[in-house]
Amino acid sequence: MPKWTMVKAINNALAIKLEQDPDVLVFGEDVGKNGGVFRVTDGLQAQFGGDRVFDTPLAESAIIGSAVGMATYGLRPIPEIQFAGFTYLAFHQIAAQVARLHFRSGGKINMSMVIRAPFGGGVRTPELHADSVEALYMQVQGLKVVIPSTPYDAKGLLISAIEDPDPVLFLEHMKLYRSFRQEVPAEHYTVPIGKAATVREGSDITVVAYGAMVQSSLKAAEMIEQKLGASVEVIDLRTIAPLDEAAIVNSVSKTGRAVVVQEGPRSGGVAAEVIAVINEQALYSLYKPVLRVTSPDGPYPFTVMEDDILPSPERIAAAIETTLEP
Amino acid sequence: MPKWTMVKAINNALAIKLEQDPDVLVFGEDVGKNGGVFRVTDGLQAQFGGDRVFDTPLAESAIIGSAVGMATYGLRPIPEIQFAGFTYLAFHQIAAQVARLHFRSGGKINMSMVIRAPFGGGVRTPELHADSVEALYMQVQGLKVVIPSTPYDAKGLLISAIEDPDPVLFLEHMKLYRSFRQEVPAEHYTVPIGKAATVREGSDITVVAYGAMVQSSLKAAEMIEQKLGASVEVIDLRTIAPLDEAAIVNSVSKTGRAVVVQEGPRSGGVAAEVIAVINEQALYSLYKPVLRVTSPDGPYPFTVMEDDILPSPERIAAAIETTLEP
Amino acid sequence: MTFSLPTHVTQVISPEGKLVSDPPELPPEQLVEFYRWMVLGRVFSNRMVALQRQGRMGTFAPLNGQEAASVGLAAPMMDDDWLVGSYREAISFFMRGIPITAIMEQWAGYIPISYSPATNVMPIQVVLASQMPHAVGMAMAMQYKKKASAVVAVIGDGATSEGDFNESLNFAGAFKAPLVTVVQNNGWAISVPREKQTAAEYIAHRGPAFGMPGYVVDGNDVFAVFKTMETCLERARAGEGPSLIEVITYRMGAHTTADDPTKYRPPEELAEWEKKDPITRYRIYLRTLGLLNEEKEAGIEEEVRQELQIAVERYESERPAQRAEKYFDLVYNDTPPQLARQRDELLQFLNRER
Amino acid sequence: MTFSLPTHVTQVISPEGKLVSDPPELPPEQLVEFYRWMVLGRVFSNRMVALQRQGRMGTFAPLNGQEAASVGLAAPMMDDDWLVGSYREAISFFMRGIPITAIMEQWAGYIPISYSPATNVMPIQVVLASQMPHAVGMAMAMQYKKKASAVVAVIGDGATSEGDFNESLNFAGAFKAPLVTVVQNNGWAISVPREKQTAAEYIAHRGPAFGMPGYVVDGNDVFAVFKTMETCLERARAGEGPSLIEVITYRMGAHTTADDPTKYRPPEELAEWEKKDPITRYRIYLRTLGLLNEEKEAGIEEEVRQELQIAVERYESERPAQRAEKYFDLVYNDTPPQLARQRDELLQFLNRER
Ligand SMILES: Cc1ncc(C[n+]2csc(CCOP(=O)(O)OP(=O)(O)O)c2C)c(N)n1
Ligand SMILES: Cc1ncc(C[n+]2csc(CCOP(=O)(O)OP(=O)(O)O)c2C)c(N)n1
Ligand SMILES: [Mg+2]
Ligand SMILES: [Mg+2]
Repeated sequence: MPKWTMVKAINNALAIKLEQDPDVLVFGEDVGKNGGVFRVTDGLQAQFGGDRVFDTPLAESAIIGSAVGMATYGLRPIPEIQFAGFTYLAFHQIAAQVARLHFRSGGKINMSMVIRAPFGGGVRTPELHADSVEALYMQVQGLKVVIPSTPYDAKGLLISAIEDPDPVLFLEHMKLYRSFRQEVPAEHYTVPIGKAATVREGSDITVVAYGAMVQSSLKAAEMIEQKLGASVEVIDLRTIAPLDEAAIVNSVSKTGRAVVVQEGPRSGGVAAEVIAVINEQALYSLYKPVLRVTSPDGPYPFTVMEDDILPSPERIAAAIETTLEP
Repeated sequence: MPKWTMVKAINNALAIKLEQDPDVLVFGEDVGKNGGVFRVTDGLQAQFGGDRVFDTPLAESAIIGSAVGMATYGLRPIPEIQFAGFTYLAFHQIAAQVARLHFRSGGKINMSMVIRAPFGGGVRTPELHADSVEALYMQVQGLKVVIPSTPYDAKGLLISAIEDPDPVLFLEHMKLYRSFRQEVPAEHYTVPIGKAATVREGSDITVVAYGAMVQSSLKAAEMIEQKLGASVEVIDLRTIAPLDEAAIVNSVSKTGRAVVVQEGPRSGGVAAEVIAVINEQALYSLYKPVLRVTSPDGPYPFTVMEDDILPSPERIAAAIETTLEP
Repeated sequence: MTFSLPTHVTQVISPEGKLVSDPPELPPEQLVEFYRWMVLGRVFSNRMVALQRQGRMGTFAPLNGQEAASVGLAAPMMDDDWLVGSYREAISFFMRGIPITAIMEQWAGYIPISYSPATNVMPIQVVLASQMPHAVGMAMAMQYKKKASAVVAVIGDGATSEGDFNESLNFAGAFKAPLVTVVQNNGWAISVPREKQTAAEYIAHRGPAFGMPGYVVDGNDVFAVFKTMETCLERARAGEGPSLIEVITYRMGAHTTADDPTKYRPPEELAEWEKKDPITRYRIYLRTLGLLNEEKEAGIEEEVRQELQIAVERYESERPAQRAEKYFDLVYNDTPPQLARQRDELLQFLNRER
Repeated sequence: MTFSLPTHVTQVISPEGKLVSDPPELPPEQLVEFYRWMVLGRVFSNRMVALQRQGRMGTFAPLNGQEAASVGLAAPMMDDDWLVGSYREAISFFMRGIPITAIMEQWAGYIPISYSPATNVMPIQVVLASQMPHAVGMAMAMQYKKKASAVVAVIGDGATSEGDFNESLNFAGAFKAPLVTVVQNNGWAISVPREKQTAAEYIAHRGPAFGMPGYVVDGNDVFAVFKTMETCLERARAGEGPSLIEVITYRMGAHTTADDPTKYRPPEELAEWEKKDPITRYRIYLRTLGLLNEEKEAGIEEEVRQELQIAVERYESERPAQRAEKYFDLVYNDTPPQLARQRDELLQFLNRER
């Protein structure tokens, strides 16, 4: 099986769907000839033509809004927003139009589309390019939010997203684009939306993470096992909305301890929702408070202090250690 | 002392600051001659002139963005967005520009401004007008989010907000605009931002609420006292960001039980953050899981089903009753 | 290619009901049909305001004064075309096949059970200019599917100040999308008059700025609107690109039932525009042609009132049935487990309470 | 009032360095000073690219080719004016008094310790068109404060497709704000050529559409830019309202250090524009006047290199000091208790680890 980066896996998922379904269109800023600023759409215009894969003027709201019209007409648009932070310029179209047209039309119009956007920190992007946006969109009801953490998942989840009748925001962590390769089948396959993955089995404590924090959590788990001999379970949420509550609750009910890791700032984030779910459905299993490992409550940091501010494997390990104390 | 509605109290706070500070400007859609669609700015243009209180073209992003320029120049703009749901069209300017310029400039530019907007449900507004937006903006670091629940607080908090060197999103629940009157001093006074209020003392359970849900929670507390003789404490958060964690933790540490009420959908809301705070700082005091009373995880409902979908005093009372069970 | 700035207002029928340029070539029945739609629009609007006053309807935006524009823009559309509008073009929606009850449902805050996308009409859009990128995207989809059809987008004068309007015109120009955008310039955006909305003399000047022709048309003149629409629709269907039409009309009523225009608008202005009433003008013209007389007019009005009465009855008879049960199925195509749990809990609670 | 669509490109110095219309009246030292700024810009840009290659700098957007435009737009500004730009106008920023280190700090992702708002310059804006409403608001503030000053806003051609650009021009027109907007049309928006960005022949056509004059200027001609800016600044300061200037120039380098233009851009195009290089052209002209010769030019280049060397040293010596400690004070004016607690916990952890 070929070993692919996440960039290649996503490119391949797009190619498969462009091939299979003439209603699929890929568009956005620089996705055509340039193949995207991260080369995610590299070669797709050459292969499928400029009417399937094309550049747009620079206007995020119109990019998303035009996808609404296309989806209403029956196409399956896959608009790209060059960096997820720039979805803020299309926030209204995403939150009030894309996510609600199915509802507002009494269920008569489907917004089958995938909004793709790179996000996340740790790669020294210019200012305002690295925001973690998933917790905002978790609040946007009617939208699904998916964040893959491996090349294999990225391809399978993206294909599921494109085939989903509901709109999906597909967030690709920039740090994962090329950080490692994985065996990825060349053919069509899906990974289900709404299902978390247990990426490391363990019995003493549960670490809930997603995106680039999954790798950091796995490292932390390793450290803790080495240091304390404790058995750490790591859950990769994969879908942020709707959350796989059962996976979280089952694991915490088993381990009785949990740490939730999120790259973005603390207040009102995904970790808070995970804790609320644990509180509601597994409180009596808890031996200790669930700790959050997050960035502090401030804007995305100046990049020179990125490494200090973003959660590191060490910080996750420290939180695990604290939570393991009797 | 005069008895005022919240509309009048806010109007008076604006008038006091327009009078005291020549750098204060009030602007937005229909705030001038028309006095705002809810009459909140009624008479202000006549009193202070068209260069202090004025209408703008219909462009939410430019309304907020122009306030950034004004604040940088040293003014204290008070832009109004006609309905809080329409802040989505200015989301980028609020989240990435207003909230971050102080940070990005190395602390050298202050974004002293108050963005006022009516929000909230239960008053049969047209589609897309009633969104609860506070949980989104709670995630916007650098911004303060204030929601008054009484005329007295509205005036004092708004004056604090205008005098604050940092930007404040001031959300006014439409249902509270005229639902009751309260004695409000005619002169200048402030209510501190970042401090919750204990609006009802009690010892058996804590109800955390804000906005229109404070009134509903007080009704529920009354019902429970009548029915079960239990003593219910009700906390009005007043500021959503930064949250008054101490007030929440102190109360829950005392009562050992809590219900958190929020008008908007459940996932990723303010209630989740409150529960995360309780989990982190008062877990060992808890006898029971903290329950959330919220709208379900869907878009704002069709208004004909508003009363079913939004939390009612009865639903809050039911959650209190469940939580009080031994 | 550079288009020049429009300099005059196209008119076919003067306010006095006289022809000032060539009328479109249309069969007499269709001319009367136009009149019927205009009357239906006005009666509908007045009835909606009355229902709202009686607490039987939500907030409503009256359309009085804009009947000719709504008829003129919808009439030359073909079946495969799509209409993407805002909230004051009920007549255009009706002409496309949207039932009256569907519009009532939407203003009442009710699931639009009688709405159907098979009419090629998107639901009413209440967020200013948000429909514009939808319209462009749909036009791009038609282009991609190689259809010789077009999208008609409708928007108010005030909403043209929104970013979405301008981004969309620019998209349409850049992609040469088959889009005809109609700005219903009714002089006001709630309390903000047109002069304060933009410094340009005509909103239609935006056309050339985004690489498409711009037209200014007397919006109270159904023929002028119809003819300009025909030109632009042909252009769009022929793959020659988008156009922008500004129709100059007047909002004779309040902005919505929640608005009080006496706060901001001089009564003389309304009086002035009453002289230019689109229905009166067209009625005089049709009488000159012998197509209308008092009796025929009364017949049309009666017919229209009955149609409305049936719609009101249908709307009201179906309304009480909608409660929380219906809510949960509309969020996603497949209800996720937590939403299903929330549904069960809520319904259990409500059933206990009821 | 209706402004007409601009139809020609204003030029004063031809690509061959010859005068084709009247030059601005400026003292010789200032003419040489312009040259010095252009050279500083190019040397700065090349140095930044080199630093980035060496891992000593973040992603950087080279400005090569746009030197004349940047000098010409900043030169006629007065002390009380404000400059609100995007990210490719470092020279304009320098001319307003922003230290070189401040720009380095911003591209390096570093607290802008040497930035000062007292220069009347806002920080670099990397989110397209977001600076535009800021510029309008500032111009409105000047108007409110009855200052006879103006705001200069700078934006790229691609960014003019964003809603914020258009909302802002409309605001500026509607409020008659003292704003001069300069579109640095360098032919490309990353890989998207100007022709695909908008169907209009000139972006400056947007001026009349929003009720203000629009100009098209040869952006590689410092005099043409300077003279048009003077006209527009005077207009603004005199309370006559905003203007829009499109300067036609070329991005000779990559979009940023992260970009590879060979993926999308034909090499012939660059070769064509090299013949129109703004520095060469101006150098020839100044030589004709006897204001420059090889020796003087070498002197200027040496001076500029030294200035840059000092800036690099200052930037690098201060850089290592910035760690998480500095972060927390910048979020709010008063740090709320939870943030203080987060700070204490994080610093304790980091101190343990270090
Ligand atoms: C984005 C947005 N901002 C504000 C509003 C509130 N609002 C509703 S209608 C209206 C005026 C619109 O005027 P215009 O576009 O001229 O249309 P008209 O109502 O005159 O038909 C305003 C400000 C809204 N619905 N959406
Ligand atoms: C809102 C937004 N969308 C996308 C980007 C990514 N981006 C950065 S520069 C650029 C191209 C800008 O082109 P132009 O405005 O012509 O300026 P130039 O870089 O040519 O000077 C893009 C798409 C961004 N920074 N902001
Ligand atoms: Mg209008
Ligand atoms: Mg460019």
